[in-house]
Amino acid sequence: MGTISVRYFARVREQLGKGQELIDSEGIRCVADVWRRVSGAAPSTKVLVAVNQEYAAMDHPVGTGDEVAFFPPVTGG
Amino acid sequence: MGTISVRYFARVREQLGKGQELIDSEGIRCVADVWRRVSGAAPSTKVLVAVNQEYAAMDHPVGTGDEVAFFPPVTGG
Amino acid sequence: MVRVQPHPFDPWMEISVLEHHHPEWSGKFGATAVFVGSLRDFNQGHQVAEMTLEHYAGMTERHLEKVSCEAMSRWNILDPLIIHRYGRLTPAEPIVLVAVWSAHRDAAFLACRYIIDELKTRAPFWKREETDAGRRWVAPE
Amino acid sequence: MVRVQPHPFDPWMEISVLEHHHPEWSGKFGATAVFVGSLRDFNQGHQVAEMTLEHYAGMTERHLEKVSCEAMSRWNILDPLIIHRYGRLTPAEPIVLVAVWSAHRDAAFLACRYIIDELKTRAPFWKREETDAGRRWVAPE
Repeated sequence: MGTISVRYFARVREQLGKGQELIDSEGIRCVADVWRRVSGAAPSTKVLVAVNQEYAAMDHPVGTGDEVAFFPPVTGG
Repeated sequence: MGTISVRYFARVREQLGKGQELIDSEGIRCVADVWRRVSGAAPSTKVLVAVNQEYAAMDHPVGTGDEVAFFPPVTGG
Repeated sequence: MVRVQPHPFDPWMEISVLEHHHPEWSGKFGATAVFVGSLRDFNQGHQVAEMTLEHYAGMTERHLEKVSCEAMSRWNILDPLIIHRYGRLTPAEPIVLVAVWSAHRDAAFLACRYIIDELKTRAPFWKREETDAGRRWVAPE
Repeated sequence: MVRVQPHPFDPWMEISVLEHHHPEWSGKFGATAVFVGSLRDFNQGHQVAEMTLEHYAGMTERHLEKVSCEAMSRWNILDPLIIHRYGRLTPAEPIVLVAVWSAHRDAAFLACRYIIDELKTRAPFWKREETDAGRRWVAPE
């Protein structure tokens, strides 16, 4: 049994009340599964996703050892 | 009787062999008259003109006290 | 060269230093295009007292390196300089610097604009302002 | 501010000095776009040893002031800085600097590009190069 590292930034971090956590990879196939597990909500188009620090879609496959991040639209520069 | 100040720059200056001169304004109505007088040639579209330091056309009126300049396309910056 | 850092920087000094560290560039470029983004003291109707830039450490650098490589593959330019702050900033402080050196001005302008636009729409930074109306996340453009 | 001068200048120092001389600008601009044109040591197939920039003193300043005013009337920008050399230059030396400060990056980029393009096509300067193939007037773009 392995784990997936999950990270949250900005408003998503504030809304979920956590910055990062490790979750059990059991039953996780894709990003949407991770999001349902950590937020208890359906996938939202307002939440952006990165898998292993690259932008990804909600249907991107995820497994043990991966790093998944959820965050709002960016506002740098 | 008055004079017109005429100035030449870059390749035009080299071709005419002079940098500036004063000419008699007698018989001068427009820039083309000045050009014929100083160059002995017909007006050329390759020669740009300024009257009193503003771009002007060959038919721009010219009289006593004006400053007329002839020069090739610019290459600054 | 890409740098993401919490401490303030002087963009003009950074450019000077970089040019001095690249004597082999001397005489090889004819155009330098630079963009500096800095913190205004007024935004979207409110006085801004300070700003905190949150970022995704690691992904930020990867993303900026990628944008830099993309720009170098699209235009004939030297290695761009990209510096971006994170953490707490006060008004008037530079947030981001993009500097591009090229033989010709068109490539320099286009690459500089490309990099800052890509950075603004894709690099994982988030601005939170302290204003006279309280704390707020800055809305995307 | 417009300056046309025979002596060399450091564009990054000039920008720093100007910003320090305008404390009232502090926090008021969020975007600075800069273009620097400098002398390459190679042009149109030949090594360039030096360049002489001839100009029409008086008309040059008038023209650059006019372009500066036009840019300020078209975009919401602060007073741009334009510096241009004339006389003898050696490779790697800056020829021209255009710096534009604005609340937003679009205005800064567009005004900066407008000014350098207008300058290149209309300001009365003429470049003469000394190359390994002799002296020549630079052809317009």
